[in-house]
Amino acid sequence: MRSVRTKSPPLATKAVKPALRGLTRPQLHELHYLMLLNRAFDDRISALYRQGKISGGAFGSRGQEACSVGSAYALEEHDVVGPMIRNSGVILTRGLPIRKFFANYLGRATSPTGGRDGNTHLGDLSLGIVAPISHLSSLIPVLAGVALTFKLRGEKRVAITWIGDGGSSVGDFHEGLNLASVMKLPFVLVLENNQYAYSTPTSMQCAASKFSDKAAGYGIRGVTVDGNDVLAVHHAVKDAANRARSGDGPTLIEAVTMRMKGHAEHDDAGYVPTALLAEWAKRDPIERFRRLLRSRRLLTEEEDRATEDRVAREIEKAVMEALSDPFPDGPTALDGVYAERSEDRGPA
Amino acid sequence: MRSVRTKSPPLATKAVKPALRGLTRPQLHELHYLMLLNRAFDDRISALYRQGKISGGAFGSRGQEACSVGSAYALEEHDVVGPMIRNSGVILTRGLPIRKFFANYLGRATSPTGGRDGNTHLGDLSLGIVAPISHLSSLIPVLAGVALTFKLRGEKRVAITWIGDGGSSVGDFHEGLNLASVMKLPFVLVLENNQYAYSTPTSMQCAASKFSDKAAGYGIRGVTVDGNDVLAVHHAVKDAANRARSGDGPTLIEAVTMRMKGHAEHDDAGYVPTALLAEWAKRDPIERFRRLLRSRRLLTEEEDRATEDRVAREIEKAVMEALSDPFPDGPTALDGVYAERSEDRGPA
Amino acid sequence: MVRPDTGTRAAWASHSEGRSAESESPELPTYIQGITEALREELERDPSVFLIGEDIGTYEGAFKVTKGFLQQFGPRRILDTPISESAIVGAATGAALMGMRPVVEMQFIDFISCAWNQIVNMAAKIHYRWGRAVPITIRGPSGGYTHGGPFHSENPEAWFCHVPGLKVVAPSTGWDAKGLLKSAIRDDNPVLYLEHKFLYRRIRGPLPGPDVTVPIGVAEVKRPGADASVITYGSGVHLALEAAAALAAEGHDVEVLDLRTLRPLDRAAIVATVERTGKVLVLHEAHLTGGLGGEVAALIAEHAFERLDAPVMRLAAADTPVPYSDPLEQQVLPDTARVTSALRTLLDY
Amino acid sequence: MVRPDTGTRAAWASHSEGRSAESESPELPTYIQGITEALREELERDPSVFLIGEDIGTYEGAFKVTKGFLQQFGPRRILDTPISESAIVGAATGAALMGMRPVVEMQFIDFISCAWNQIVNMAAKIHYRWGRAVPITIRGPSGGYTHGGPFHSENPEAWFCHVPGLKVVAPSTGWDAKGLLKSAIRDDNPVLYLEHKFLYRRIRGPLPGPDVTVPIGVAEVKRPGADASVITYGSGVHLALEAAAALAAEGHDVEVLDLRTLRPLDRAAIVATVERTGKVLVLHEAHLTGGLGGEVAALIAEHAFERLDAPVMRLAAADTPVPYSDPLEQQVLPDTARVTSALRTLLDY
Ligand SMILES: Cc1ncc(C[n+]2csc(CCOP(=O)(O)OP(=O)(O)O)c2C)c(N)n1
Ligand SMILES: Cc1ncc(C[n+]2csc(CCOP(=O)(O)OP(=O)(O)O)c2C)c(N)n1
Ligand SMILES: [Mg+2]
Ligand SMILES: [Mg+2]
Repeated sequence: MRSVRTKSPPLATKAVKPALRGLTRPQLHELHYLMLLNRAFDDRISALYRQGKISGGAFGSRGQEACSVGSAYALEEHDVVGPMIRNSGVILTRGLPIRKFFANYLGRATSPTGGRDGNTHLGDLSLGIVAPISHLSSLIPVLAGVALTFKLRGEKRVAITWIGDGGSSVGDFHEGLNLASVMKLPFVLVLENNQYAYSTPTSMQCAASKFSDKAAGYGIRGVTVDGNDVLAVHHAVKDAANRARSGDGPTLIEAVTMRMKGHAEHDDAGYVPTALLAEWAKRDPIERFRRLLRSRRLLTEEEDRATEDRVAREIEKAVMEALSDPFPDGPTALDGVYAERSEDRGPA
Repeated sequence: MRSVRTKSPPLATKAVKPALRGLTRPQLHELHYLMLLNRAFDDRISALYRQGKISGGAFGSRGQEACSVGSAYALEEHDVVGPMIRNSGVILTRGLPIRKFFANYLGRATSPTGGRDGNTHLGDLSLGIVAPISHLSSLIPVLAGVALTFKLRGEKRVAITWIGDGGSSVGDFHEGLNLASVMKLPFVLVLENNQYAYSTPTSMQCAASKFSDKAAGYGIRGVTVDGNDVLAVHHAVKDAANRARSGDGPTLIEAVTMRMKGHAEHDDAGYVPTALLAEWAKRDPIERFRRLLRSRRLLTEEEDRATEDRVAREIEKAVMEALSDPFPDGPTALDGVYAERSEDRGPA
Repeated sequence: MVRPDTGTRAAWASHSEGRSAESESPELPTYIQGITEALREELERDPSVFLIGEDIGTYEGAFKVTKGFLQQFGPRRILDTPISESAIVGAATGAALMGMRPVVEMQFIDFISCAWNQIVNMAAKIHYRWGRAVPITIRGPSGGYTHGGPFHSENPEAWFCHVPGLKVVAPSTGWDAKGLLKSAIRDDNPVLYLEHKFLYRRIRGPLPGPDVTVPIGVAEVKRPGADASVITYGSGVHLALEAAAALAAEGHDVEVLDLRTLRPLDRAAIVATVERTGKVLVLHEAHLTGGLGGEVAALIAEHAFERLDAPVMRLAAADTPVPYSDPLEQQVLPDTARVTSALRTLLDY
Repeated sequence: MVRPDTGTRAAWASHSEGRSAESESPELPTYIQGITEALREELERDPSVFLIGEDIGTYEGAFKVTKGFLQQFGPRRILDTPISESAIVGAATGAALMGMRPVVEMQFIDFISCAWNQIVNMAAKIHYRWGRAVPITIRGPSGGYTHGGPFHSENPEAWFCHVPGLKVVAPSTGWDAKGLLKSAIRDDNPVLYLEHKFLYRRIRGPLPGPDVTVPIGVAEVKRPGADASVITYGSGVHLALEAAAALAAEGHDVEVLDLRTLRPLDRAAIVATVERTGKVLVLHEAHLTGGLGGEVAALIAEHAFERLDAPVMRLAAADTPVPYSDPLEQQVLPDTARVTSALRTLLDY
């Protein structure tokens, strides 16, 4: 767990001034760095896809970086996350080596799945990451089960997962969140309402005015936050995680945001009104955070440029290495359907 | 559809006095009759089970007669119902000949399923009845689909189904109710909160204080009514059906009641505190309605006795006939897996 | 729902009661006791084992498999849940990833259909995809002969035998019930454990001690024979044994191979019985078409073709839902008479 | 999710492109056009037909099967839904009971696992239980060779072939795709229609006219032969035709029987091909174990045993999830080389 980038101090910590919402300047810089990394990673995936180097789907999270980074950064090292396809920022924040992440998209032997699955479909319990499956909402019961284990064992750990506005319509959203609620599990569910599910607008997924209105039906706390404000997301998740840790049960956090590209690289999102995109472009989470830090004199132009450079360097290095990583050998495809070695198990 | 007993007048009708909540004296008498019939039917099923005449499960609805009868009586002839195992009162109110209903429990060739399924698992579209399956909540999407058809065809008809407190935890509750909500279908869902799901108390199914709190999460109307007050249930369903008919979409009606016996005949419900049962016994829906009618001079002692006699006669006759009905022939079990004859289809 | 624990007029109740060796010893433990003992012993043995399901705590299970467990192990080991099969299996999977060994009870195995996606796409694929073990056991009452009707009589094994990453077992005796359940719980993979509710209290026999397990993947000859083989499992074992007994009186020597594990199949044992007898009837209670009998017949056709003296025959439930009414259920499900007559055809070939 | 409509490095793309008769005629319609035409014609023909699914209206489907439909038919015939496979199938069932003929699109067939219970317990059993027809069609892109990985490559037919009350079809050509879809929609039963997404735009050929249907339940010899038979369907038909072409050059005469309908199987056609050739390879893209190949092999073993000159062989995907990375996917899925070599073994027997 050495590389997990999630050690933020308790909310009340006296931060080295100047600070914002209880976060120290280095932490604010880390958030800035992680959002830039998230975007650069996604952009590079998109480029690799256009170059024909990625044979499966390529999913971006442009415009949603604050949701992934802000929430993952609010966790403790021993918490467990279940990221979805648009949560590359969660995986990066947990500290998966960038090269391995590229390798997963590229189907290389060196990736966490060894080429057996692609994109963000990767798990690494040493970083507290549980892999999603494609079937939307299926991870919610699983992370509830992770939370259940923490409760049964009396561990002060939290399980968190993410779901889209569209994914909220699937049965497991209900069953999993309900189970977590009646059992009062240390569980957090972040619903990224990014206005669309593939081509389908939110109005076809939910007739309530807010997704967080669903919380009342489960007898749990529901909050709606500005999903493009990384500090707001961070604060909401931190708060929910604290409550979960102290036995108050789950929270449903709706993060209102916008998917700024198509569903995946093949989709030009022609069905999204351009005016809507233009409006949301003004609320870009990275620009907004940057402006905030600059205006509060928490980030110098030099520091900003240095971070951009660092990100570019890290991405470039990682992608080059991943591209030179080997493909898996065909015959290995037949191994490992069943667990046989005891290393597959163990405390987590 | 001749025998459907559901023609209650529009709410505003000038009723022949004296009336109650817009219902005429004959209608009130019919409600009384139907609840008595519901109870007598269930009691007889229970007796048949104890005599070893029913080889499957035997489910009663003692204490919940107002839920079934009150809601089904609020419907129009061409509405479609999807009753669950505890809704024998719905099936009786729709006008299924009592003998056929007994025959279904008894596995006779003369029943709506010809012995292929038991208990309330019967369908008869000429009475607007869609059969449930055992899997809880599965009927909700199906009745939503019935409602969808009414909407697509511009028919002023309503689809209604019932669910238990326990059944509300299953995925299809969510998917079906959500689909109906976003599509604004003429759909009514009655949630009979009878405090238990088999041995499981309501607190393990839902952490909200009221099940109707779920409605907000779907952006629909939710109401909680006294499920032991047949007029309250009738009114709530009538109102919801009227709204549905006029294009206002679904309503979730929570009817708070109590399962006064075990889950089924084999279960002595030892896990239910006797004090709780005693308390609910005082609110028995039939006694309560009877007292109300008597106190308002809407039912004479003679009429009451005559109704009891009528019910006893009808039940006795029906059960005797059903008991003499033939069992199906073994080899017919192999027929009818697939629809071949066109009579299986047709406008409904 | 079916009346638990009864089912008095079932097709072959009269046969199985009082005929097989086990049921002649009323003091011996029942099949269901084998299940209960396995669960109790594994709970005592391994603190990472817990049980999760509907009505298993206070109510001690619809069939009372977990009688006394809540008292003995408390609510952190015996977990009552909402009615949410999918979430239960998903939560078990999450717990397994955290190092636990959950055992899920389906109240009736029929309700496993609601957890289908979690089982086949989540639990079964995790180890292959990212190398973590998912040691969960999913168990529940399956099978017919109890007038359970279309939704309380399912034998769903064939579906799950087509899922890489799952193991599937189906014990026919108390001994195997206990021994296989212990193996299932100790296995590092998701195991579907199909117990037959008609057998629960109808058969009796010795149970293995606390340290004995029955290995997954190993079939057992329940009756040796030289003239023909019945390859079967679960309820079919009892039909086959009865038919074999009837035919023995006529001088025929029928072998009964109990597969016990349905995925992975014990191919060596299948080929070996064919080599001994040359004639095979594959028998199961699940529907014929697409059932496991096809897989077994195909394995034989592929790997023991030269040794076959007759076509591989299959006998199974009719391709209909399992109907409720007694004469219909009897028609649809296999019975001893039909097994006997199929064997006669085979023996005469 | 898979990149729709591409999949450039698929295992046998190079074979199927440019070799089969269809793909040599680029002006002829594609397989996917067959699907689109069938849907359009049936929508035009019968006002009770409507389409329901995710992203099929405004977006015209993930693979653009319903291109132009929303404009032509309007939102009362082309229904976009929330992401709720179970509710979609359930709602289609309710609509079918009311006299409609809904056609459900699964965005990828893999997501049908979320609707499992509605299909197998609700839709499939209604007619048997209470005599009402449920004329719904469920269709969606299945199959691999597109680097879709474990959740976008499924071939789920075997599961559904074990469900009484369902019909299952799997066309291999544009002609059959169109003709079978029309039959499926007109059928009074729930029909699962499995289209192969790798074939969508890779094969071309003539399509039947508006009044022509391909009957459910009837297999077709796609290439007659005398020396051995490949019994297959879907993508396997193309592998088999390529292998047969390769072996023809060596003087072998291989028959290719395309099952087309997987439930109910055309047993007469299966037996007839065995009678013609005496040697059979059963081939499918779904996992070997528990796949439909077992059922076919068992039928042959039972009904054409005397005519067999060699063991029935099976070739199918490995018993693993379908992996994502190209070398792994190639390893797991059948390809022409392996079909050819299996046929050589068979021909040499
Ligand atoms: C059960 C299921 N049905 C369909 C799909 C296909 N699918 C993949 S992503 C997607 C849209 C998801 O929308 P949303 O949940 O809002 O997440 P977003 O893509 O906006 O992040 C769909 C329909 C799926 N993955 N799972
Ligand atoms: C999906 C599913 N899981 C489990 C069952 C078994 N079961 C039948 S009824 C029942 C309890 C139902 O409780 P509730 O919904 O509250 O209805 P009530 O019996 O109180 O009327 C259970 C667990 C089932 N029928 N369906
Ligand atoms: Mg979205
Ligand atoms: Mg209840």
